[in-house]
Amino acid sequence: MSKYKKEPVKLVPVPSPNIIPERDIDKTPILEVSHLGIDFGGLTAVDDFNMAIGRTEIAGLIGPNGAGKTTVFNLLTKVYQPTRGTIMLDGRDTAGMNTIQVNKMGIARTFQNIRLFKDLTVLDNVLIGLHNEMDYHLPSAVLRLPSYWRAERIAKERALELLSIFDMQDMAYAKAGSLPYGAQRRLEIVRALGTNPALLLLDEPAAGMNPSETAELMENISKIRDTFQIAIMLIEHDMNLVMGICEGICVLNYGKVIAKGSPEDIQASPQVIEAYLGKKKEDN
Amino acid sequence: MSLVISQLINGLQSGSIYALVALGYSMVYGIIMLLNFAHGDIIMVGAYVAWLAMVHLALSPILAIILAIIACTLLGVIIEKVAYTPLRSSPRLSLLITAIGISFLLENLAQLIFKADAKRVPPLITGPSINIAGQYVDFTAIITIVVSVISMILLTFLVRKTKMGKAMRAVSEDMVTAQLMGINLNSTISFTFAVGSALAGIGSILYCCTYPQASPTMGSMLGLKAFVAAVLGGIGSLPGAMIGGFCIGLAEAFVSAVGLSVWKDGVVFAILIIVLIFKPTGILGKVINEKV
Amino acid sequence: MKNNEKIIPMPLRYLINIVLFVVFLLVMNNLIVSGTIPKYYAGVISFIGVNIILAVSLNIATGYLGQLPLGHAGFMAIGAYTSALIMKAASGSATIFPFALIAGGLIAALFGLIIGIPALRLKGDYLAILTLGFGEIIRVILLNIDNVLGFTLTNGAAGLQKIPKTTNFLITFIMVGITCYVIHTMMKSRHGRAILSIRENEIASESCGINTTYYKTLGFVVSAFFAGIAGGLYAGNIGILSPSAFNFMKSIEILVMVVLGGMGSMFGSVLSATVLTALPEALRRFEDYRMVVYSLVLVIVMIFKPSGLMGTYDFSLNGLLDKLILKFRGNHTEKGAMPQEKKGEAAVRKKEGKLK
Amino acid sequence: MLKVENINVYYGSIHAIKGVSFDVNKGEIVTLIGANGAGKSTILNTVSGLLKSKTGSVTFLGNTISGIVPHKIVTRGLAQVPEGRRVFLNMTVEENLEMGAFTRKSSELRDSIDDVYERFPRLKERRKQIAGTLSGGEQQMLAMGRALMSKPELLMLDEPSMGLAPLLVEQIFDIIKELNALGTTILLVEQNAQMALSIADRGYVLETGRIVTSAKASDLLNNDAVKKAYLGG
Amino acid sequence: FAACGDKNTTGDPDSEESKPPVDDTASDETIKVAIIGCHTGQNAQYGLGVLNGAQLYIDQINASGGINGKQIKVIAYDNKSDNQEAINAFNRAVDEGITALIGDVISANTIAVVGEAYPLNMPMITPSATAAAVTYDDETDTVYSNVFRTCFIDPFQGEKMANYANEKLGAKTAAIIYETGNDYAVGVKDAFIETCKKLGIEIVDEEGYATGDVDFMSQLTTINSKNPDVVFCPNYYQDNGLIITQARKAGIKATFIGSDGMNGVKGYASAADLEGTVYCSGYAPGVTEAVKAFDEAYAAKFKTEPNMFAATAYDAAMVLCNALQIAEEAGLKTGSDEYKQAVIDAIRDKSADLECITSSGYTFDERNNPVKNAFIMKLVGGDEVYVETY
Ligand SMILES: Nc1ncnc2c1ncn2[C@@H]1O[C@H](COP(=O)(O)OP(=O)(O)OP(=O)(O)O)[C@@H](O)[C@H]1O
Ligand SMILES: Nc1ncnc2c1ncn2[C@@H]1O[C@H](COP(=O)(O)OP(=O)(O)OP(=O)(O)O)[C@@H](O)[C@H]1O
Ligand SMILES: [Mg+2]
Ligand SMILES: [Mg+2]
Repeated sequence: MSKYKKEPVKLVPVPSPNIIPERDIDKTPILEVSHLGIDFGGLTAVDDFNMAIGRTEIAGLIGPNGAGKTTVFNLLTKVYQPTRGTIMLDGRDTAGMNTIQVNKMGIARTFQNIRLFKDLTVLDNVLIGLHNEMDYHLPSAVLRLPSYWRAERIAKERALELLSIFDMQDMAYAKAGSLPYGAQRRLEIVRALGTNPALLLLDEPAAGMNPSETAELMENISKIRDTFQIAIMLIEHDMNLVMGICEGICVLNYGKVIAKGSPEDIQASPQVIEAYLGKKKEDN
Repeated sequence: MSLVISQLINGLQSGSIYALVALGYSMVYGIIMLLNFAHGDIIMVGAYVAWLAMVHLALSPILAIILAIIACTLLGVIIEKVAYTPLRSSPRLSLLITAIGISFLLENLAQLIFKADAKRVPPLITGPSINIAGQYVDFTAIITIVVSVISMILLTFLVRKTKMGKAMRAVSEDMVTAQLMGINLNSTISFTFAVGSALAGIGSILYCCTYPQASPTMGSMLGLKAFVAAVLGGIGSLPGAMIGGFCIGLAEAFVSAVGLSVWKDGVVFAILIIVLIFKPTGILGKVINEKV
Repeated sequence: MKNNEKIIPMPLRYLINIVLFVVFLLVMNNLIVSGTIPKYYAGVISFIGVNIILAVSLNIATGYLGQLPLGHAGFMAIGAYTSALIMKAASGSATIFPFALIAGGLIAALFGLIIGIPALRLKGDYLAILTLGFGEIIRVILLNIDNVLGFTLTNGAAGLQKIPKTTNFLITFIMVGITCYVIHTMMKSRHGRAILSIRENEIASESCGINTTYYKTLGFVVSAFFAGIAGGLYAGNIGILSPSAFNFMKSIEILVMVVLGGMGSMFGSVLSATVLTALPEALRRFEDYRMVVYSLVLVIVMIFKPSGLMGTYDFSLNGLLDKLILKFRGNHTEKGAMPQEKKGEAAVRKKEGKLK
Repeated sequence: MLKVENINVYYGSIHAIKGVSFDVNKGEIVTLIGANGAGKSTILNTVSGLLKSKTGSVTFLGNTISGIVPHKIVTRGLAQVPEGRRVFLNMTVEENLEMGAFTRKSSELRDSIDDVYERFPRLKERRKQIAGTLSGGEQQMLAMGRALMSKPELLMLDEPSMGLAPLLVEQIFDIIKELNALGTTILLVEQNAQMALSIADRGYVLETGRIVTSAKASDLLNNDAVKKAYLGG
Repeated sequence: FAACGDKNTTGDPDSEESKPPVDDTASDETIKVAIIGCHTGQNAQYGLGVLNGAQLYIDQINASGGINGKQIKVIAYDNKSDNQEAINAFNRAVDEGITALIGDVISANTIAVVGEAYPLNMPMITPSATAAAVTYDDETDTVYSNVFRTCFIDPFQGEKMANYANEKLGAKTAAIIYETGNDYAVGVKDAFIETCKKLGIEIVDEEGYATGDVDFMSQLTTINSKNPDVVFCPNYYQDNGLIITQARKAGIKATFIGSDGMNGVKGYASAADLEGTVYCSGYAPGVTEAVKAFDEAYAAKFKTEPNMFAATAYDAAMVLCNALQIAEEAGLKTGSDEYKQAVIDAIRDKSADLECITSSGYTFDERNNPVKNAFIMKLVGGDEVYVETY
């Protein structure tokens, strides 16, 4: 399975990101979803959802509350098994897989309602994200063989490095649950990055952050994309963020896609304005 | 055939006691998610109170019954106030260990005070046997079954329809938010314990009618079985507790009836395990899917 | 936040612990063999050792995995009967004993696997009752299996008698050492963290690519394995096994040790296994009241220290040494990283500390 | 109406609120703004009695309410929409709303529920759904609706717009204004400081447990420091 | 390192924690005897019976001037019916310098203690442990020469009652209900079945129940359907009380027979239900003057009637004190190896002439089991009445 994974990328400071939206065009998309749908009892939460994401694209998923955005994430990560439709990751069908397998193939995510390992330290949280990056077996751990020491050392360095994206190295030994809300959200992102994903799903990463914190987050999201060269898909209600960094946006309403396109297209779409943005946004 | 019917009645009778005790478990579990290990021991105290009242105070059975129920109710509330209230925001297991501690304490105190010998409780409720389908059924059996069914119905009504019931449900879900709704946390929890313990009181009376002995350790086995019944039925669910109690009672009866009495406990637990494997939240337990 | 600084380098830390532990073993063993420590105390210390293994092993499932198993005595029983039968067959040969212990552990682990798999579908109290039921079934089987087999294996209610008494202080505490070491090293590895992550949040754990089913089973199996070992030691210590010794109350007793010590703290388990084994002995002269006192202690500790004696704090001898070295260098770190030392618990701390 | 004087709140050894005083007058909308972890939620929880202050006092409608249990404070007309929604996850939408009116007579229930449904048609669609399976935004609507059920004198809102779609955010703020116009006093905590200040009469700026600035909302909107720190400008 | 030096240098802080104040008054002036048993928990009524019965005799001896002028000091320890505790208690008593042990109570505990006591050659008399394995290891064919008992062994009672049922009750069919987790009940039951086979009594049904059960209706309903002549209940009396009460409800008219565990059943079922029940006992209240005196003294001291274990414990104390007296008179050093051997020899050989409560003197067979008759007791009008010695 790991052959579908990208090699870990060393973090090197990248000079100012010059986004080329077309850069992915000649490559196969990392994610191709077609006719995806799920029903909960009588309720069709997502229906006929189609989408493709480029290998280094930042994509946005927006829509009114209850439109089915989180559900899409849950389907992609197999928290729910789709009722219909296919999900192709890197050209491979994920049908019948579970959360763990999908993660190993390269999808990582954060959660709308934060799910950290609250009683563990920040560092441990990230190390758990790095679980599959380490390869020693239980006996080597118990006997403390060199393979254990080496893997642990590398993992710890890597974890601190990842934390440094958000300047969180200093908090490495704090309990995750004691962090302020915003820091917890950032930690979730770091943990997800630890699994070395090809596609990162962020569910409302800016919720509970004030505008200046949000602006900082935006920068970091772009930075992550640029350094790791991965695709990012995010759900967000903060239009400044979405319009600011997403190259492609998909709008959901009542489980159905009502619009797709560039930020400009979306902002101009009357359907989207009516269902989601409201008129006021126009003068923004 | 008549053998089957009498075994059925045997199972229903012992099952109804389990059910009554399981109802108390479920009540308390429902509100603070605590497996109240002391519940069985409250029954033990009730039995001793009934015995004291009848034998030493020479009271009439009716007075003894009332006294036992009051004593259990008070004891339950006191235990809640003294031992469980300080632990409300603590890990659940700590609460569980406290409950176990209280259970040990009651058992050992009873032993200290009443000595190890079982006490014979004089008949509390007497009446004529009743002929059902050609089979004479003991009066106490009928009473036990009827009382537990009525208790279940009343309790279900209490929880579903009354304001107190609403408060109980809210508290069981989220104590902090419940307070913000204007619900009196302490009185709601105390009330629940009072009801649960009153049930234990009733349970102790019915127990003594059928098995007229009071001993310090009588509560632990009964409590354990009732706890199993509550889980089998889906813990927190009142009709579930009822069904679980009857299931255990009937299972025990029929396991013995087919000549496997030696294996009785093993078979009962095996049934429980099999049920749980296929229905992981018990017979009537709700499957709560966490929204991600 | 600075308490992560480690002054003594890693492999050396293990060496220091191992050396000190060996010294401790030899000194204590000498004291016991020479009779400086009377037989009664030696006996109690051995039982403390068995209970430490039980508590520490249950702590994997309870403290680390976050489950509530109520059938630990069942695994202990399996280990005890297995190694007792082997020892009886080998008529007490001391060289066989380690193998008998391991065999007991393995069979118990096998049962851990069998129970673990259905148990994984269940949550919280449903799991508790399942393990309880399982423990009781084991007991009933031990009680009645001879009737089915047609020959004497477990000897029913009377139990296995005249089991060679091969256990002594040294073997018991070597096993204590190994158990604590293995569990400690397992927990301080990616595997251990995976187990912890399940306790914390299973869904998030899966989203990190952790095979939760595997790790839950692993937790159960390791827990059962060491319970089996403890059972074997118990059998060799006591010489007689009857099914009633492994009833539900025994499981509860072990659970109490874990929670009282502080869930997730190995040191806590060690400490409370020691205290709770010694307490009824210390209270012997109060005959009538001792069980009342014992239960009162339980309730009071829980009320005033709900997270257990130690919370999740784990003692580390090297951590202590680190601090001292820092102090020597006049390099005062912030206070409060380490809870204050208390007298009287020194012995336990020593045993445990050496494993860190 | 509400007067908070010199409160100090601790989480164990963490000194979260350091001598905060403020007041809310009848009919006002007052907002508390501040960064993550500044202590906004802590203040609201102290006012509603969930947390205890070491010093100082809280007076509501002329009576001291510090030290009183939360449910009694609610009965006096002070409602709180807690942070993070905290709806009753295993109850249906409608049962949640009923809980909101716990202190009121059941005869008035129906009208209020219909009123909430009118404001949030989504909730009506989902009235029999278990709240735990609602989407994040739907839960937020429910939490708001539930608070409306109690018809309080003073309503404290902790980040009511979190996780809501832009349209709904506006709607929520409209509702707040409307409630205020109908006589409910509002104490509002928001990350969306821009919006909060635009509807508020006065605002307090909180930094690490201390109030650093207090002024008319319109002044704060134009305050450069505030702009830079909280308005993303 | 000063701060932690004290912790690292001490060799054995462990035992400091639990070490009791050492009793330095140990001298030649007292003879220490341990009484160990389950004084709390499920089986406490037996343990307490033993404790009280033995204490009663020792108090009497002490009051009359002790043994050779030396007072006997009782060290009483509880074991909660737990093997581990039993061993701890015994070892502790040994460390405190006992010269002999009365106990343990439950067979399993006793076997555990024998494992410790046999290597020490500690004289030991159990008034209540009935398992054959207490004094004899059949695997190695070893008799534990230091261990004696004043009660019956399990097989003896099973055989007795089968014979009695056959001979005196004319039983052709029998049913059994027994506690599966109780080795005593199982032991007696097995012997009963074996003897029944020899005698041609058909066992029509064999039902088990678990420790702590109170509902036996299902088993009894099955038994009733087989219509046996006698129902054998080799259980403890409280359970038997419930069983007999429920059996009558289930319609069983047969005679109930039991072993010595039935002793005391009279308080636990109605006279009508119990009527005719017979059991064998090691003790029959009031059969002789000595027994009457014992009954009265016991009742006066402990405010309850003695049970059988109190009686056998009284005997055990008497046998032991007699042996101690002999060892003392031989001038041996209290507690020395020779002393212990002398006590053991005296118990074995010099107990025949004692005037005991449950037997006129004790002689022991080659496996150290007492050679004594069983009293057949019958429930008549709600009382346990002595019928005959069988
Ligand atoms: N497990 C479930 N059972 C029943 N209904 C569900 C379940 N999960 C989601 N739903 C429903 O599906 C719809 C979509 O929910 P989802 O969480 O995907 O919304 P969303 O777009 O993420 O909204 P928000 O922006 O408010 O978070 C909602 O109406 C929700 O009530
Ligand atoms: N239960 C708790 N235990 C310990 N510290 C806490 C707890 N709750 C909050 N804190 C700390 O108290 C401080 C104030 O927290 P509070 O939740 O009141 O901030 P806030 O302003 O509401 O932040 P946010 O915008 O994230 O909601 C923070 O530093 C936080 O870390
Ligand atoms: Mg969502
Ligand atoms: Mg807040």
